[in-house]
Amino acid sequence: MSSHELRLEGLTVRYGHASAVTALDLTAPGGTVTALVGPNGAGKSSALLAAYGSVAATGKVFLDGEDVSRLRPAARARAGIAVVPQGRQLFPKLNVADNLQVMAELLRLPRSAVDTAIDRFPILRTRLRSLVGVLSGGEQQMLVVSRALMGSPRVLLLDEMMTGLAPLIVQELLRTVTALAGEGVAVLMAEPSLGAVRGAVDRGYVLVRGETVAVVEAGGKALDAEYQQRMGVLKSAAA
Amino acid sequence: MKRLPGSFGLLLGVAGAVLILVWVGADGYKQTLVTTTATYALIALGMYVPYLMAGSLSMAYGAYAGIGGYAVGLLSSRTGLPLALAWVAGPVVAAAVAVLLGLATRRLSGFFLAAVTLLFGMAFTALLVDAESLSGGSGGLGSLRKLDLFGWEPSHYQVVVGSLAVVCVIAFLLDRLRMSPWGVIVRTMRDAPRAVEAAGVRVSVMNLVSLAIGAAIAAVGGGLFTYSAGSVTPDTFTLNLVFLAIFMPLIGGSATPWGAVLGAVIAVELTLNFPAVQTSGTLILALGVLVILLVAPQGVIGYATRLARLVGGRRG
Amino acid sequence: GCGNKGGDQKPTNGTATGEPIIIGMDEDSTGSGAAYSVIAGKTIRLAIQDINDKGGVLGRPIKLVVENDESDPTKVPATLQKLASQGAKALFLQSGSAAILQAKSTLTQLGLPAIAPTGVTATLVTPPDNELIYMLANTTNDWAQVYCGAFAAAGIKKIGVLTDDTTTIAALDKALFAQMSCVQFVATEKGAANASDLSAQVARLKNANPDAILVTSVGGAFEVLAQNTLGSQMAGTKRFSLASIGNQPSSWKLAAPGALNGLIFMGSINTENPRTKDLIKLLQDKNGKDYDITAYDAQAWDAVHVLKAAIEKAGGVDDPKKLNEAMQTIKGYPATFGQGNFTLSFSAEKHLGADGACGLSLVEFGSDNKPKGPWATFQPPCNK
Amino acid sequence: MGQLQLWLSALEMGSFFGLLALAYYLTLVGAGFFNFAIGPYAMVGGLCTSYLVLYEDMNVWAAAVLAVLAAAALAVFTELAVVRQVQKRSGRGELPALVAVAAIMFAVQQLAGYLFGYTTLPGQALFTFDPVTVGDTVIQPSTVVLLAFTVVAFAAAAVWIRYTRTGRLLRAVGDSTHAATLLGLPVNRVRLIAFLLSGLLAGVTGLLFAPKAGVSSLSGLAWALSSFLAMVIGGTGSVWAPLVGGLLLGLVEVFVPYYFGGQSHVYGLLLVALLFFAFKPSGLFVRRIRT
Amino acid sequence: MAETLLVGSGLTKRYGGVTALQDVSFELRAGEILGLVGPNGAGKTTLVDLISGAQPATEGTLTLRGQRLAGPAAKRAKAGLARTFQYPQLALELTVAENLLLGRAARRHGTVWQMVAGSFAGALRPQLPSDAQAVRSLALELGIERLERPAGDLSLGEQRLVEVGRALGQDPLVLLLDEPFAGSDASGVAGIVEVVRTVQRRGHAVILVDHNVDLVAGLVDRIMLLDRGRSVFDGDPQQCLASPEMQQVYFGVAEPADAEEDAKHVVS
Ligand SMILES: Nc1ncnc2c1ncn2[C@@H]1O[C@H](COP(=O)(O)OP(=O)(O)OP(=O)(O)O)[C@@H](O)[C@H]1O
Ligand SMILES: Nc1ncnc2c1ncn2[C@@H]1O[C@H](COP(=O)(O)OP(=O)(O)OP(=O)(O)O)[C@@H](O)[C@H]1O
Ligand SMILES: [Mg+2]
Ligand SMILES: [Mg+2]
Repeated sequence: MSSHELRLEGLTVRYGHASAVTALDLTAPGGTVTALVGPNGAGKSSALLAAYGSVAATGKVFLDGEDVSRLRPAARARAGIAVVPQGRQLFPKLNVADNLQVMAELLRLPRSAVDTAIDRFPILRTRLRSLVGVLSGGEQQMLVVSRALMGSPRVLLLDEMMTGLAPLIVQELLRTVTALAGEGVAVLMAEPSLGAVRGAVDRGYVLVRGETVAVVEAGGKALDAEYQQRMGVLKSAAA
Repeated sequence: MKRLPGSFGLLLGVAGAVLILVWVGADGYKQTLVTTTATYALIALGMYVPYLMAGSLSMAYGAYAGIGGYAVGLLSSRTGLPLALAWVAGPVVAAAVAVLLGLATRRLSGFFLAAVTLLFGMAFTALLVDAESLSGGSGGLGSLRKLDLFGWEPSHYQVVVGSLAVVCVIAFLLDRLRMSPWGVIVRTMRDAPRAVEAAGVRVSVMNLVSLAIGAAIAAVGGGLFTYSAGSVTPDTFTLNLVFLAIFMPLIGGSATPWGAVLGAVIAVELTLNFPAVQTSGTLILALGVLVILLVAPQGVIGYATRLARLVGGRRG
Repeated sequence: GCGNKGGDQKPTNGTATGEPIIIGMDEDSTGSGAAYSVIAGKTIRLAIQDINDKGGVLGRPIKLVVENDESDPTKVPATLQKLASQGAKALFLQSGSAAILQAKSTLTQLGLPAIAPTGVTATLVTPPDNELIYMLANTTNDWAQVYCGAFAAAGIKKIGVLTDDTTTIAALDKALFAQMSCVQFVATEKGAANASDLSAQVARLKNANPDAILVTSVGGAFEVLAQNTLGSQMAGTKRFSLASIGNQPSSWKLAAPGALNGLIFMGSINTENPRTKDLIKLLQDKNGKDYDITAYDAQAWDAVHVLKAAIEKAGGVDDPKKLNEAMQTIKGYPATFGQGNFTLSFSAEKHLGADGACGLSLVEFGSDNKPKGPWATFQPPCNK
Repeated sequence: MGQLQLWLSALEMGSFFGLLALAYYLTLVGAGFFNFAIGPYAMVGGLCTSYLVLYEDMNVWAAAVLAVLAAAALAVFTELAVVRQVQKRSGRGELPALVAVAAIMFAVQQLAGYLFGYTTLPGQALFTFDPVTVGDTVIQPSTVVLLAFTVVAFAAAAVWIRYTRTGRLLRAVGDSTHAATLLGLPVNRVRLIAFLLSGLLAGVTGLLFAPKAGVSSLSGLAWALSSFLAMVIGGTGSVWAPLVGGLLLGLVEVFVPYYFGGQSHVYGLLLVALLFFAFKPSGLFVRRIRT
Repeated sequence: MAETLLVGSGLTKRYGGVTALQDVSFELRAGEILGLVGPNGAGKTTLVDLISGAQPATEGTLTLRGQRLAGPAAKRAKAGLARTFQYPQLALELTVAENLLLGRAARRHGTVWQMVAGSFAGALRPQLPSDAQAVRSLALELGIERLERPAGDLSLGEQRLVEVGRALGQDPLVLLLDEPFAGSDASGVAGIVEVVRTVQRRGHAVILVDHNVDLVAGLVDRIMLLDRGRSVFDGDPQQCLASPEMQQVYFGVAEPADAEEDAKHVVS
């Protein structure tokens, strides 16, 4: 069993003049679930997308020690970085099967990969030929997740993966993610509040205004405590 | 400038108008250039609310301008009423026609609307030709009376001054309208119609209102052209003009109605006053549009604002 | 060759000296009227060059200034004003007829006389605002007379009309048909000027069972499409047309093989006319040996010479009013088109030059899709 | 004349509108974009062929290949040098790119007039055989060729879009360019393919249709508008939508003047359009999703 | 007992073969907060759509204060409904302030004559100090900053807050919130909770859809549980949490123990 690793070095993302992420150093070791927490607008999504390559950024991204900063998103995906982007990044006028097929082809996976992905959520199988645009919010989120889990990713970038999913599904997904981490996959989860996923998190970073303010190695509870304390401090400073 | 919204644009607009008037002087050709520009500007301003703010593209502007033109023509040749009334009647009729057409097409949006209104524009021209007893048929209406405002007969130069004033006033008012709560609703309709509907405004009704406003403004332009050219025919306001009106705000900058005005100035300059004798004005304009869109995708005004901000930013 | 290549050179001063007389031309060289405007525009330049080479007008060369309105009526006022601002003392209007109609009131504002060399729309020279504008060719009145004679001679009683939807033709149809009580109109069908298919219109015409078909259009693709469709669907029925098909040789190539065979059009070129012969020779010298002369060429040529005569009568161009009055005193100018004794005259009431119907002749197409010669059955009498 | 002739005309016009509408459809599906320059591409395909044959004495086939390549090159130019650049610079709005394409439409029209002349040129037939006569119905060779091409083009497009990898990518990219870019799909390449194919298709269509009524530099605008109407009638829900829209428009254009008289053809078209869109405001084929 | 505000009875929605909602009835009183929970695809958004008029109901009726509630969404909004969308529907090119203003502006432009008059009024007097004040207080209540930026520049979580603010700006009788807490940080959650309380204080009502059940249960007066389009439980929140239906269709086996304190933490 090999253990993978994602490392970001000096990652900076700018939109025009404003910078969303400033010189972020982060490591997501294989075998653990790393969380990136921070308030809305802290730059979590920007950081994750920069790691995947679909947002322009400076700095370096290492996958298993190898510099992938120059690779395009498609190449990074094939190298083993999978992403659950925030929001409904789907093709609403394509049906469920085609949405998965497009990704399978991007990753050069065989047709059977679509079937395997579908099996993760039985409800999707019943809607295989429905246009994705008519699915409920949660059903769409399931599709985004199963698309990301296609193939065998080495790194999972999960941006608010649990949004809109019912507790039953959340629990199931957390088990899946923990199991994948157990197999050596590096998991990086971005969340604005730890809530339901707290139990699954091993370590994490607190991101505020694009900068890391704390690194916590002692598990989800400790991370949450640190995060809430930081936010409390911030709020009282603002008041 | 904070206290009076839109006053900065007005200031620049009036300054531009004064410069133009100084440049024009007594030259008949330049005066005609200005009235043509004002006509184009008004038609483009007519498109501003429904097209650039609300996002519904109507191609019937030739008809709306035509209604304004025929209002002047008919009032002048068929009645003894004061000619100034035409600028009330034309816009009102044009707005009414726009509402009727809008009602018939109220379930249409975007390019579907464009397709039907395009056909309407063509049918309107045919109607003007056929309804000979009313419209004078294909020869149109000519030999129009001079304006008489309570005994004052404006000279051609005064008409030029007046048309610039009308353009400035309308652009200024539209600019303020854009910023107003009403403008917020209309601009939201373009990207988030569901949100507008959920907030309590019927998008289709609001569209009708904005189409009516646009038609009325275009009719003012048609009336102005007909008055200064002295005649109007079914073919006066062609489809080409509609395309031109679609170009103009983008040339000038679609963020404010003044962009449409500036776009009209540039369009007339490129098609009529460009020194390359004999070449097709349309070609020069089309190439000009491409260059502007590539260099300054937010239009000339957008570009200038960016430059100004850059310079200001360095200083401050 | 094609299009506008070659004809654009500005006329030079030739052998004439002295202060140039500036004449303006509003020529649609790139818009919807370009297909026919440039034919006449080219010959206007030729005629001016010829005059300058022969010593000019009153010893002065003519200088031509040209602007392009692209047949867009909203551009017309500015275009004419621009020509005037360049010093033009008289104008040629060589553009789409909607544009020229729009020009009338601007001419009145400018006070400049103008000739529309190839205009055929009667409304151009009827009030209002007609004091300064002139045309050369026969009007629809004369055409009606000629057609009626032709129909009587061929025993045609019922005709069907196929017409395009331009405003020019709408005006022309109205004027023409009002004078043609000699026949019964059993069907009048209209198609879009840029139509690609006229089979429905032709089917209706066929159902109406006319003795003959009259096609009225501004020419070009519509005319040929009409003739192609009629040729294949109503091959046995006699076909008549206006002048435009004869004036646009480039469109003959559009016709299907033999589709124009037997078509009779209202021609104005008569090779018996010695002046026409001279013009043909000149044109073939300048434009190549197989140049097909058209009425557009002849009318353009005459327009320049009529204006020349007017300038000479007025003794110059400084007073546009005087020039306009001089224009109205031209009488019996022998035309380069029509029959040998056909003349043009103008007066305050007569802004249409043609004297009588013998500026016209009915010409028949042959099986090679080219005009074969005068129609044997009927020719307009020269009732001067 | 038999009714058959009219049906044939409707079919021919419908196929023509349908093919150009398919060209629209390709860029609409692949780039989410109404490319109004489709009409001028078709015009170039027809006019350039005729010009080369008539004035440069070129072989028809060689001329046709050159002309179609020219149309395709124009389409590629539109995407690479104009649409892509303008979209890159103008951020969220799609308006600037649309206006840029309208500018291209006029520029191509004017340049074609300058290069090939302003007169209408006769279309050149690729295959010459005698007209087929069935009863009193005459079928021109150009009609046969156009109809055959329609069948082939639509069948190919349907298979390609539905079942191939690139076809699926095409739909995905046009559906949500944002999601496609985010995932790393080859957005630029797919869009280029869409433009290229639509240029090729338009070029061939223009060339095959030109024999019917000739082609001039101004034909492009008229064709763009008619086929736009066909596209809008069909809707965007299926590859066959453009064909159905085109055929419907063809039927209207032939049978409305036939039954109601040619005098009223503009009013008739407007009336039919108003009625149609009152019942089908988004065309015949729609993919309805909740937004 | 408080006045009955909104009553739905027999609401059913079918899409072709799919039945998204089946014979759902409910009652909402003034000052009441109703939680709407259920597994994914249960029909919660569909119910919100039917109430707000975004979709016509296949069957069933609605009344608001005894008046029949029907017709297009705008008409119902005028009658006092406001909603948010599960996926934010903002005008991305407009500023945050303008997006927040929409709800308030729409209240004054409901009828045709108001629209016509509004256009003249807007041109003559584009900015009202009261509007600016209202937008500022909305932003303050929700903790929204940087009002002059285009909404498209916001992160998704920030956009959701703006969406809630816009709906509140309508000052509705019944506020329908579709998963407002999804993706919100602690201060966003607090802001939204504050919004819900505000509406309640005004004697108006809220329907709250969210998967953060513990948060919902701590906030609402009643919970309705939907499953496959049917209402399977309607009653007290704590009873609901403990009910077998809830265990079965929503939580599965294990209940997340520590999520509960989390919710209490925020609500209190
Ligand atoms: N237009 C439509 N066509 C077909 N099925 C639809 C349509 N709209 C909704 N559905 C289906 O109806 C069901 C209910 O959807 P709804 O959005 O109401 O669920 P929900 O309870 O809001 O779920 P979630 O918690 O995931 O948001 C879903 O299975 C959905 O796929
Ligand atoms: N396209 C964009 N243009 C300009 N600014 C942007 C853009 N996208 C994001 N931003 C800004 O960058 C910052 C970080 O955004 P990001 O989406 O990364 O935040 P986040 O931490 O993921 O927030 P959330 O929890 O709400 O998802 C925010 O201030 C946001 O306003
Ligand atoms: Mg985010
Ligand atoms: Mg939902």
